[in-house]
Order: sequence, then C-alpha cells, then structure tokens
Amino acid sequence: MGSKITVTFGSQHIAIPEPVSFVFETENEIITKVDVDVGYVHRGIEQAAVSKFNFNNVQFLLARVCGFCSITHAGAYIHGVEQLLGVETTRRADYLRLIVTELDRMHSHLLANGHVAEVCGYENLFMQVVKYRENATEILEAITGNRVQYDYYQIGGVSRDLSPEHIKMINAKLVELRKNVLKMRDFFETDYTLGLKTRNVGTITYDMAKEYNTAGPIARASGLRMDARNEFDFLPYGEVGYVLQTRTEGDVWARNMVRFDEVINSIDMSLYAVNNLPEGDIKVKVKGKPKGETFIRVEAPRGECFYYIKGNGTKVMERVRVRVPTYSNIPVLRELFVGSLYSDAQPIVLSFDPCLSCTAR
Amino acid sequence: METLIVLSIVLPILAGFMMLFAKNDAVTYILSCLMLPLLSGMGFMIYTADLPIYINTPDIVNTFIIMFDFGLLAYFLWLGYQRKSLLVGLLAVVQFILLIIVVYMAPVSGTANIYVDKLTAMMYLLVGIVGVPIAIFAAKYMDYAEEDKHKFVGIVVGFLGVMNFAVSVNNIEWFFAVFETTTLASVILIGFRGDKEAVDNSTLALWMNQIGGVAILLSLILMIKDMGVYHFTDLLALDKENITMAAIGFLSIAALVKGAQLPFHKWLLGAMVAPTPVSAILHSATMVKIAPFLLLRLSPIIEGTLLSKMLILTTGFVFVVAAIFALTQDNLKKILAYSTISLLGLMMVAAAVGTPTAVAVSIVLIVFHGFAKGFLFVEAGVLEKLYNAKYIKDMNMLLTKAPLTMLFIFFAFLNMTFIPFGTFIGKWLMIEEASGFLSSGSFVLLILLVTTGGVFLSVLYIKVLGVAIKHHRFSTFDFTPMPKTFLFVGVWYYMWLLVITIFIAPFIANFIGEIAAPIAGKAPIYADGLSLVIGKSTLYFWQIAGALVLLLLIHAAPLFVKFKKVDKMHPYNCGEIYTRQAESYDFDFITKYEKRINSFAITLFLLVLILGGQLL
Amino acid sequence: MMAILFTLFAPIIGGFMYGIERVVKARMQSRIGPPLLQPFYDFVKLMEKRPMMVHSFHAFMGIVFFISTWFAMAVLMLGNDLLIAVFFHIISILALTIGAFSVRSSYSIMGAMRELIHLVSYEPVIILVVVAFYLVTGSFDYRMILSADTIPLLKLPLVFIALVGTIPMLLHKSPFDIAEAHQEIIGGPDIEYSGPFYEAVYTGRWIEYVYVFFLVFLFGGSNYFVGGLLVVFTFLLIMAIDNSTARLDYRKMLKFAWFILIPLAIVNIFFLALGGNS
Amino acid sequence: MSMRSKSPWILHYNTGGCNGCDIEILAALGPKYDIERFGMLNRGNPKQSDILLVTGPVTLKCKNVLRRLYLEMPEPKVVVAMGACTHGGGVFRHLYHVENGVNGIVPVDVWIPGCTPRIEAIIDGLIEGVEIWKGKTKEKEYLVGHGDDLLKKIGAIDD
Amino acid sequence: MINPELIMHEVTLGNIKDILMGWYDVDKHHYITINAIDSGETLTIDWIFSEYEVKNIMHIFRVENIEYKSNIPSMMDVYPCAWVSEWDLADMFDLNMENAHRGMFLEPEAPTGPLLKESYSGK
Repeated sequence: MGSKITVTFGSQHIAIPEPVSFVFETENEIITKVDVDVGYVHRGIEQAAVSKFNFNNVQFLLARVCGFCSITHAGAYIHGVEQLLGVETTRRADYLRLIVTELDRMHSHLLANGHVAEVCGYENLFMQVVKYRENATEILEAITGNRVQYDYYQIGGVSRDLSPEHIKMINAKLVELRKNVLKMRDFFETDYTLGLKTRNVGTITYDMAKEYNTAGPIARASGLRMDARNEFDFLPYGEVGYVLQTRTEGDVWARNMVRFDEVINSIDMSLYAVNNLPEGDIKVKVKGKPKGETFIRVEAPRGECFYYIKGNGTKVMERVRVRVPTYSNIPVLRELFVGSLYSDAQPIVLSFDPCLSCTAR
Repeated sequence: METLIVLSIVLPILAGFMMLFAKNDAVTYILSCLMLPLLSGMGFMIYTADLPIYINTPDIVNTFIIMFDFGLLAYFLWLGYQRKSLLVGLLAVVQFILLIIVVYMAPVSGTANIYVDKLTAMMYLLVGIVGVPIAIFAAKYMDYAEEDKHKFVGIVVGFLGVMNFAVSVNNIEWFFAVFETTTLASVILIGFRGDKEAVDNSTLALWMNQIGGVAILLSLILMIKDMGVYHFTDLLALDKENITMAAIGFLSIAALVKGAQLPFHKWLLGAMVAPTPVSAILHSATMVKIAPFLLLRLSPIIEGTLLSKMLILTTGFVFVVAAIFALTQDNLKKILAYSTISLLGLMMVAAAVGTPTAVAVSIVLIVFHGFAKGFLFVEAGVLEKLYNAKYIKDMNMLLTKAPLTMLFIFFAFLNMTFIPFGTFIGKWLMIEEASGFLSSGSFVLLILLVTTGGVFLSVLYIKVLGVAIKHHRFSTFDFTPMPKTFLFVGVWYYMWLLVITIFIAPFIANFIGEIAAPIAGKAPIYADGLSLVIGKSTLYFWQIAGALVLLLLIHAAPLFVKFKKVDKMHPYNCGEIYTRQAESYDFDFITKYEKRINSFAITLFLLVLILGGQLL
Repeated sequence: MMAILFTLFAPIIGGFMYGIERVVKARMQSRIGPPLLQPFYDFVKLMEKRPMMVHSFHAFMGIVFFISTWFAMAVLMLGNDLLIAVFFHIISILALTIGAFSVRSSYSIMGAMRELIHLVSYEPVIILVVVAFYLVTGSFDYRMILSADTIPLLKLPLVFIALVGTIPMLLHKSPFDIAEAHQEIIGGPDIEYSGPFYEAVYTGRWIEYVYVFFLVFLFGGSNYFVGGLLVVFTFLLIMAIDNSTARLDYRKMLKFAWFILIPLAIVNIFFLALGGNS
Repeated sequence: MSMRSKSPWILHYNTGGCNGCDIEILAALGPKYDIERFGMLNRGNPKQSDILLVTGPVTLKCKNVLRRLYLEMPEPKVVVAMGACTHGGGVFRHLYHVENGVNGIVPVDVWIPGCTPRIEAIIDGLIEGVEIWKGKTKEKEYLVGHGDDLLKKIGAIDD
Repeated sequence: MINPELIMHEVTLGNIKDILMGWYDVDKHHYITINAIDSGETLTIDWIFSEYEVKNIMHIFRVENIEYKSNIPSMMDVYPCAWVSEWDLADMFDLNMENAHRGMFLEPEAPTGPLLKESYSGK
C-alpha cells in the first residue's frame, strides 16, 4: 500500500529551538523508521578547551556548551580543577554554588515542562509556566547579574555574595514560586487532555532505562534510582535536605512529574540553604597550575554530567572530556519512536528535554 | 415504434456477431462507431414517442427463451464441472429444478411480454450515449498489448443489446433469462484474459450472480402460487394487501446481489482483472444498473413497507461502508469499484424510499453515475495503457505529463460528489426529502447515512485527486499525446456532462421528473428558468453557475494559469534536502474491522428477507 | 440588502472576530496581546510582500480557496438555503486540500489529509444541525429560522452542544487544531503559501469565522438578543476551551465526533420527531 | 507603510549556539515580555516570516540550512543576528567547526549584543529591525556570495 | 573538594570486551562513557562506569599505549547505548572503531581527528 510519508522534523522546526534533525518514515502517521542527526551544534569545544584557552578561562567557554546547564558545565570543570590544585572552598561558597545550581535546575525544568505543554498544543499552560519561571530567573539575575549565562563559579569560590536584601527577596520569590509550581504540578498531573497526550506515551520501562543507561529525570521517571547528587559529593546536598525523586510510569507524564518534584525539592533545598547560609569568605586564593587527572560527575538539570580533566602543569589543559546527559539518553530516544504516532513525537522529544548543544559540543 | 424497440435490442447483438465473424479492424470500428448515432437516435425517438408501449410477442419467442434458459443453465453446470466449482454446479442444478417448477406452474397470461415506458427509454438513451463510446474506446484500447480484439468488442456491443432487452422485459420469467444472460456476459468478459486470476474471479462472479438467479426463481414461484401473476405490470396493478412480500423480498435480494452490495461486493471488485473497458461497461450504463432499475420497478409496491425500511438500512449501510473501504485502497480501479458499490447503495436507498422525489433521485443518480463512471474508467484505461499507472501512488505530475487525462479525471471525479453536478443534486434532494419524514426512525438514520456516506465519498475523491495531482520530480512516465479515439471519448463525455450540468435544472425537473412521474407520481421539482426549485428550497442558477465556474477554475485553469512574475521556491523542508517520499494515508486500521462489517452486512441481508419479506 | 452588505463585509467582520480572538486569547494567557486591528496589519503586510510560490497551481488554489469561501458565504446569505450553503463549503475545502496535496512537502500533505479527517468529523454534525433547524422551523431558509416564533435553542439543546463541539474542528482551535498543528506540521495546508497567496488563505479563514458563528446565531431564532448572546457566549467558550486543552490525535477527534457529537444530535432530533408526532 | 511595521513575523533559527538566546526568545514570548504586543509571532515557517532571528556562531552543518531558510523567505525581509557568537563567532571564534558568525552567510541588518542578550535588548533589536524593514522594498536580496554554483551547492534548485 | 574512589581495572585491547562482558552487571553498574587521551605518540582509552547508589566510586578500564590505527572493539553487544560515545570518539580521534559511522558530528570539510594532538598543537 502506498502510505509512506517521510517527515523531517528539524533541523529548523518550530517545536525544537535547537538544530537537531529527525527523519521519520510514517505510515498513517505511525512512525516506522527514524533517523537521528544530532551533530548540528558541533563547534569543537573540547579542542578549544585544550588549545585556545588558559585553564582559568576554560569555564567561560564550557559554560557556553549549553545555556540551560551552563552552571553545571562550569561547575564540573571548576570542581575538577580545584581538585587538581588542591583547593578547599569555603562552606559559604559551596552553599552559594548549590543555590545557583538549583535555581538553574528550577528554571530549566520549568521551561522543559512548559515546552512539553506547548508542543502538545497547550499554549496557555506554556505561558503560565513561563510566567512563573520568571521568579527563578529574576532571582538568578539578582544574584549573578545575568539571566542565562551567569559565570558565577570561579576557581576557588563564586563571583558574588548574597546580601540580606537578596536573602529576603529570594525567600519571598521562592515561596511564591513553590506555591505556583505546586499549582502547576497539580495541573499537569490531573489535566485530562494533556493526559491523553502524555500518559502512556513514549514509555520507558525500568529494564529499558537500565539497559540503555539513561540518565537524569528520564531514568528517574522509570524508577531508576540514579542521581549524581546522590552518588557524588560535589556539593553539600546531604545537608540541605536533598531527596531523590522517582516515578515508576516512565512515560512523558512521569518525566514531567519528576521534574516538578525536583523543582519542589530544589526550592526547599534553596530555601534551606539561603536561610542557613554559613558565614565565611566566598572565595579563596588559588595558586599553581593543574597537574594530574580527575573524574567529575555532577547532576545537570537533564541528568548526570561527566567530566574528565587532565592537566599537565602548564597553563593549558591536557584533556577535557565532556559527557553530557542527553548524550546517554539519545539511544533510548531513538528506540521510543518506532510504533508511536507522529503527533506524539514532539512530546516525546521535548519530554527528554534534549540538549543538543551539550551533546554535540 | 415497435420496430425501433426490437431494433435497439437486436441491432447491437447482430453487430456484435458480425464483429466476431468478420475479425476485421475496419468492420469493428465502423460498426461500433455506427452504433453511437443509431442507438442514441433510436433511444431518443422511442423516448419522444407515446409511451408506454406494450409489445405482445409470439409464443414461439417465449418457448425460445425458456429453451435458452435451460441451455444457459446447462452451460453453467458445465462451467461448474469444468472449473471444479461445486457451488456453481449446485446453484445451476437448483436453478434448473426451480425453473422446471416455474415453467410447469406458470399460467397462461395475455399480458405483453415487452413493456417500454419512459424509464426504459431513458435506459436506452443511457446505453446509447454512455455505453457505445466505451465500445469505441475498447476498439482502440485492445490495440495495446491485448488479444482477441474483435471478439472482445463484439461481446461488449452485444452486451449492450442484452442490456436494452433487460430493461424492456415485462415478463419476470424473461427477466430471469436476461439476468442470467448478463451474468453470462460478465463471466465471459471477466474471464476474458483467461489466466488463473481472471478465471477465478469470473467463477466468483458466476456463483454470486447465480444466487440472484435463485432468488428470482423463488420469487417467481411465490408470485405465481400466491398471486398468479408473473409480469411487472400485473404486479403493480395488484392491491397492496394482496401482495406476498416474500416474493418482493426475494426480488430485492436479486437486485442487491446484482448491485454488488456487501457482502456480495467481491464479484464486482474481481471484475477489475478484465481489460478496463469491461469495468467501464459493467459500472456505467449496464449490468449493475439492473439493480436500481429492478428496485425502481418495484418501488411503488415496497414504498412504506417494512421491506423498504430494511432495504434503506442495508443499502444505506453499504453506501457508507463501501466508501470507507475505498479509502483503504490504492488501486485506482478498485477505488472506482468501491465507489460504484457505494453509489449503487445510494441509488437503491432512493428507490426503496419510493416517494416521488426519491425516485427522481434514483434516476438522477443512475444517469450521472453512468456518465461519470464510464468517463472515469475510460480514463483509468488510458492511464493504464498510456502511462502504465495502475496505482494512485504512481500518478505523479499528471498535470504536466498528461494534462488532458488529468483534466478529464479531475472533471469526472468532481462530477461524482460536488455541487452542482448531478450526483450532488441526488444527495441533496435525498437529504431534503428525508428531512420531511423525520418522524420515522429509519429516516433519521437515512439522513445520517446519506450525509456520512457523501462525506466519505468526497474525502475519497479529494484524496485520490490530491494524490494524482502531486507535483513530484520523480515522475515515472513521460508525456504521450493521446490517440484520437481516446480523445474523442473523453471529449464526448466531458461535453455531455458540462452541458447537462449547465442546464441541470430543466434537465432534472423536466426530463427526469417526466420519467419519475409514472412510477411514483409527480415530484415537487420545478425549473424556474435555469434555477432548480424543490419544495421550499431553491438552487439558484447563479449558485450553479458560480459553483461550476469555481470548479472549472480548480480543474481546468491550472493548465492555463501560469504566474509569470512570481519567484519560484522549493517547498519548506526544515531547511534540509533529504529525499522525501510523500504518499497519502491508507487508513489501514479500517481493514481490521472488515470481517465484522461483512458479517453485519450478512445479518442485514438476512433481515431484509426475514423481516422485510415477512418470512416469519 | 442587509444580506448583501453582510456578505460583502464578511472578511472584515471575520477579521475583527479574529482580532478579538487574539486579544482575548492573550488576556487568557495573562499577556497583553496584539492590538485589535492586528489581523488587518497582517493583511497589509502580506500584501506588500514579494510574491513567491512553489508552482502556479498551488498558488492559484490559495486564491480559489478564498474566492470559494467567500462564495459559500454569499450562498449562505443570499441563497437562503442552509443545506446548499453547507455543501458549498466543501468546494473551498477541495481547493485548499488539492492545493496542499500538489506540493512535495510532507507537512502540506499531512495537513491536507488531516483537513479531510476534519471534514469527516464535522460535516455530518453540521448537516444534522441544519436538518434539526428544518425540523423546528419547517424550512431550510435562514430567514424563516430568524423569524420563527420559537427559540430553536430551547428545542435543540443537544444539537447546540454538538455544534459547539464541532466549532473547534471547523476553526482549527485546540483541542482539534489537528490540521493546523503548529508544533507538528507548522500550519499544515497553509505552510507553502507566502505573501499575497498566504493572505488569500489567511483571509479565507476569517470568513469561516463568520460562517460558523452565523450558524450559532441562528439558534436564537427571531430573538436576536438571544442569538447575539449565544454568539458571544460560544465565542468565549471556544476561547476558553482553546486555552485549556491540549491537541488531540486525529483518531480521537474522529471518535469524539462520531461517538459523542453525532449521537447527541441524533438523540435530540429523535426525541423532537417523536414529540412532534404525538 | 506604517501598517506593515506592526506585523513582523519571526523565524528563529539556532545555528549552533548554546541555547541561552533561545531560552530568552521563549521567555520573550511569555507573559512578562510578550512580544506579541508588537504583532510579532514566532511563525516558524520561513515562507511566512519577515524577520530571520539568528542565534549561534553558525556551525558547518548549519551553514547551508541557514542559507536555504534565508532563500525561502520572501522579500522584504530583515536578518537580526542575536548574541555575541553571531558576531564573528564570539567565544567560539576560529574553532574548527564554526563559520565565525552570520555575516559571511547572509546579509545582517541588526546586531544584538550580549551573551546572553537581555530580553530588553532583544526587543530593542527586533524593533530596530522592524524600522529597517519598513524602509525595504520588494527588491530581491541575495545571499552573501550569491551565485548559481552556490545555489546548486546548497541544493536550492529543487522541484 | 571531592576525592572520588577510582577503581582501576587492568585490561588490554584484546580482552576488554570479554572482561566487560563478564564484569558488567546491568542492575549494578552504570555506563558513563568512553574517553580517549592523546599523549602525542599513543592513545589511552578509558571505559568509565559508576555504580548505582554508591557514593563517590568509579570504575575505570584503562588501556594504555594504543597505536593510532589499532582496531578498537565496540561494546554495543555489552550495552546497546554505546554507539553515541563510540561514534563520537571515532570522529574526534579518527579511530578505527568497530561499526562506527563517521560524520555524526564532523562535516566532510572539517579537519579529521580534531582532538589528536597533532591537529591543534604547535601548528
């Protein structure tokens, strides 16, 4: 029967802001074959990090790997360099880093969920989510001076301190955000039409999640208890009330829910951290050049971000290896499409919250 | 006048035999071309004469026809033996026995055996105007890698004569004979190519149609036993209370079988293995049109009975379901076959409703469907032979590669469903008519069935047109100029359809209304100038003209409209240049329900007999 | 005279309705939204664009879509017969989908197929609505309906609900904006039109607004106030539904139309027919 | 002419940036900034767009896509390049897989500075783009390095 | 400052696949990535894993002194998601990776093996 329609989804497509290309072969809108091309954003950052930049500037480059998780890229690198240099940061700096990292997670997760709503044709919900998300970005702007690319981490500490006014403002905004996020979560959880688009769509089973080594909210939505925050002490998560969030359904809906749960948890952690901020300096003096190698795992909003850093005692690093969460989620993403409807492809893609600029670097 | 009637029956048959024996190109061409003015002219003369005409025939003819019957059944029996089909043989034997009973029982009747009224005359005209061009087309068509051209054209032309005979018989016994003759003709034509598939499909057509024959014979037995009559006119003259509904029920079943209604649709679908003119001839003017014709003959009897309601349900159901099935098809001829089945359903719905307007609707549909389907199948044949395109997915860039074929196909498809063409008028009148009888539950369903069936057909045609009009670079065929014969046939149909559509209001109000009036009374359809008035609603001429202009714009102007000063740009494809395949949906999931729908159709069939025929 | 004026100004009225819609939608999304005259600004802008097309046939179909929609409007207003007007609407769908099919773009072709599924979903309901009007007022003539002494809404509540259910399908509003599906197929049948040709399609869509809400208005019968109220109410309701639902799959739309809306209308007609008889 | 300026439709293409700009564009669509006030829509379809909003340093793979999208937009059109990396590559300048900004590919009318630009800057840049757009006519505009061989290379001569 | 416990496993190119096949437990271990380091003369390749819900631990299977043109086995049979990182590495270091599909990230006009030392240092 002649019913084959090849649908290109990307690289330029309204539903995905990033250049990525899926080529679906569909029959009656059911996808029978899929080709993925994730390499559009490859810029050669790994090479630049070891050739064009001094080790104390590389974090600015790495932050531009991805705008969503800029803080975690820079953070992972700086954690590594600090380890190579033997720098012990102050607890206040750690707390500040944690606050900004979690705020970044909040705005990223909220935007991801909003985007899922948008591609489901639920424009209003997207607008509401974006509206509430402004709370988080406003705090970030107040703390770091920028809305997206903060460059907050510095080797040995952070760039700015919090004033009592900041703390008051953060408290007020976070409480409001928490209220709104709970409202939004309730909405995503119970809305009927959105449920039709998200429940039992793109389901990853527990076994599949394990087999394909998924990471981040995608893994946790399938019940896989993995979180770099839980497995790697890069920031004092144990002290601020971190709770691992999982769901078992593994579908688009569960991924949204995990993100909302994590946003709530992040808000709680940030509130705790802001109100129990240890005294001390925000930065320590750093001397020397990095030498040796180290392995760093941090939890980016999309999942585990892995860095391998090797220094050779000169100004320029020997090797910086970046493995980002989307990188490990792409194999399972490709498997999910076959057999699902084309109209569900967008929610599936967006529920992965793919970050291609991370993947391709 | 009697001579003319006999001539229009006998001439084509004679011509057919002459072609068979002459085996000469010139003879075939000249005779088939000659048939066109002859048959249509005679049809017109008969139409304008003082109708109805009764013709009493000598007894010898009756005897001859009964002998012919037995001979035919013996041939079927032999076919059953030869093709090792138990079913065919068994049905032939059953018919043999039943026929003996009928002949034994039949009382002597003085009623004329040939009865020609306006309806019959209209069918003559249809056969002349729509059927003969197909024979002319076939004469050229068979030049393209086919065998036995003369035999084929001869059978086709002869078949037209049989069809003319079928619509003029009054004696139901004779009707059985022509019914079986059309079966024979279709068996020969479907099996014409002689390969295994063709033979299998012709066997299928044979046994399915034989069921209709059995039904007619059973009905005859009941009729003769209970009422003592076996002529249509006698039957109509009876009081309604004296009529055994079972007999009418069996006759309706015969009509449903001949009309290829579900679940007997397979034989018509199987007919597409034959050369395309066969499909054209079966679908347009002849063969399947016997079905609505038979119901139209009976409609005054069944109007308002339970049988009528059951028939409405059954055929209305087929109208919708066949249209839905057609959506899943990819082969152009199959799509057309399904749409024929569907539209036959609508014609029979209208005939079964039996009110004056409904009868008019049925006739309108017979006429326009005949034109459009003949046209479409002819063009399908052109596509097949000239461009080797059997499947709609192959039909890329028809607009530039085969503009005339595209034009014709487009126009014929538009004729099948869009305002202001005849088929649409039929649908519209049907809804209007049904709205007036809403208090009856079957009429509410009727509206729903007519509406949805119509929508599905529209969707089907738009889909097929859309696929055919695709502008894709990777086209598989090159431009070939159309042979003159094909062109003539195309233009012939095109002009007829166009002219009738412009004058559709007087055509329907005067011509069709006049035909329908003797059957069910005068329908409230008038022509006000060129506007069509039915009851309280009016289809103004400016609307007809507007719609026609719009559709002409859509289907013809693209050949002429070329924007010169406009930039051309490739289609948006996310900025990529992948090779793309773009076909259309085939709604594959529908086929999942096919079995269930078929069994439901069988249930409806039995219900027609049991409830409608009051067998209980 | 009113009818002629109404027909002539249908695109403008529709444009205003679209403008109001965009403002209302923005307000519902807690935004300020574009100015009321935004559709006309768009119109002017599109007219000033350099024309560009994939091929002449496709571009021409956009124009025919506009003309035939307008003509359908004229048939509705001047021809007086609702049933015929409904059938005229299919011609515009034909122009749109045939045009969309003719380009080698999978989005366009998918959009056209989805448009046809829309047609299958709403057309039976619309015809049932018209038949229901006939049942109440004894005529297909809208002037008769507008001068009927009853308010059709009171007798046809379920039919009205069915009509409201189909409006999102007709106007491509969420949850049934399947043929347009901006995030999936980027406008579907409209995708390849640009500049003045897109303007024709864009404006054609406005006329559909008038067309649809005129049907709603008829439910008020001779009581124009009720009719007006119904239009406003339905408009806001459609906006609210549009803003509070996600897009569904085409199979779900078909099921919704066939197993909920059509039975609703049928039940109403059935009871009315029974009541009218006894 | 002034009426035209009230309806600029945007086509956004990320040519390999870090997403930061794209996040801000999404935020600009949102309730707080709401660029639809100016009649701007994120159309996502080059054939119906007036402003090409480019972000990112243009990676080698995105280069031809950007060219094709630019070709598919009917005149009058405006290109607004957003963010530092569209200006000659920004932090990615001279990386081996980067084209060093947008200006070598398509003619740019407005530059929006910043990494990431503030939303106010985005809106300002778009408005400035609209001002330039107002002055433009239907006259055909071409790619940088326009020529038949370039068109052939990017596969734009199609259908 | 974090001090993860690095568990180094001694392997060679020849036995890495068999060792991983035996060692890798899908319920326990989590594949992270494959990493290559160019020392200027030879390559070092690490296969890196972590364990679920265990703090600060990493398993590293390191093969040192690999010639540039050696054949590197693919681990797709062990864990099916290996292809992304393997194809990536094959692109970046111009490796002879089993089943690797070239051009996932690099365009034909880009330099081959951009992360090889010779492609960026000193030239």
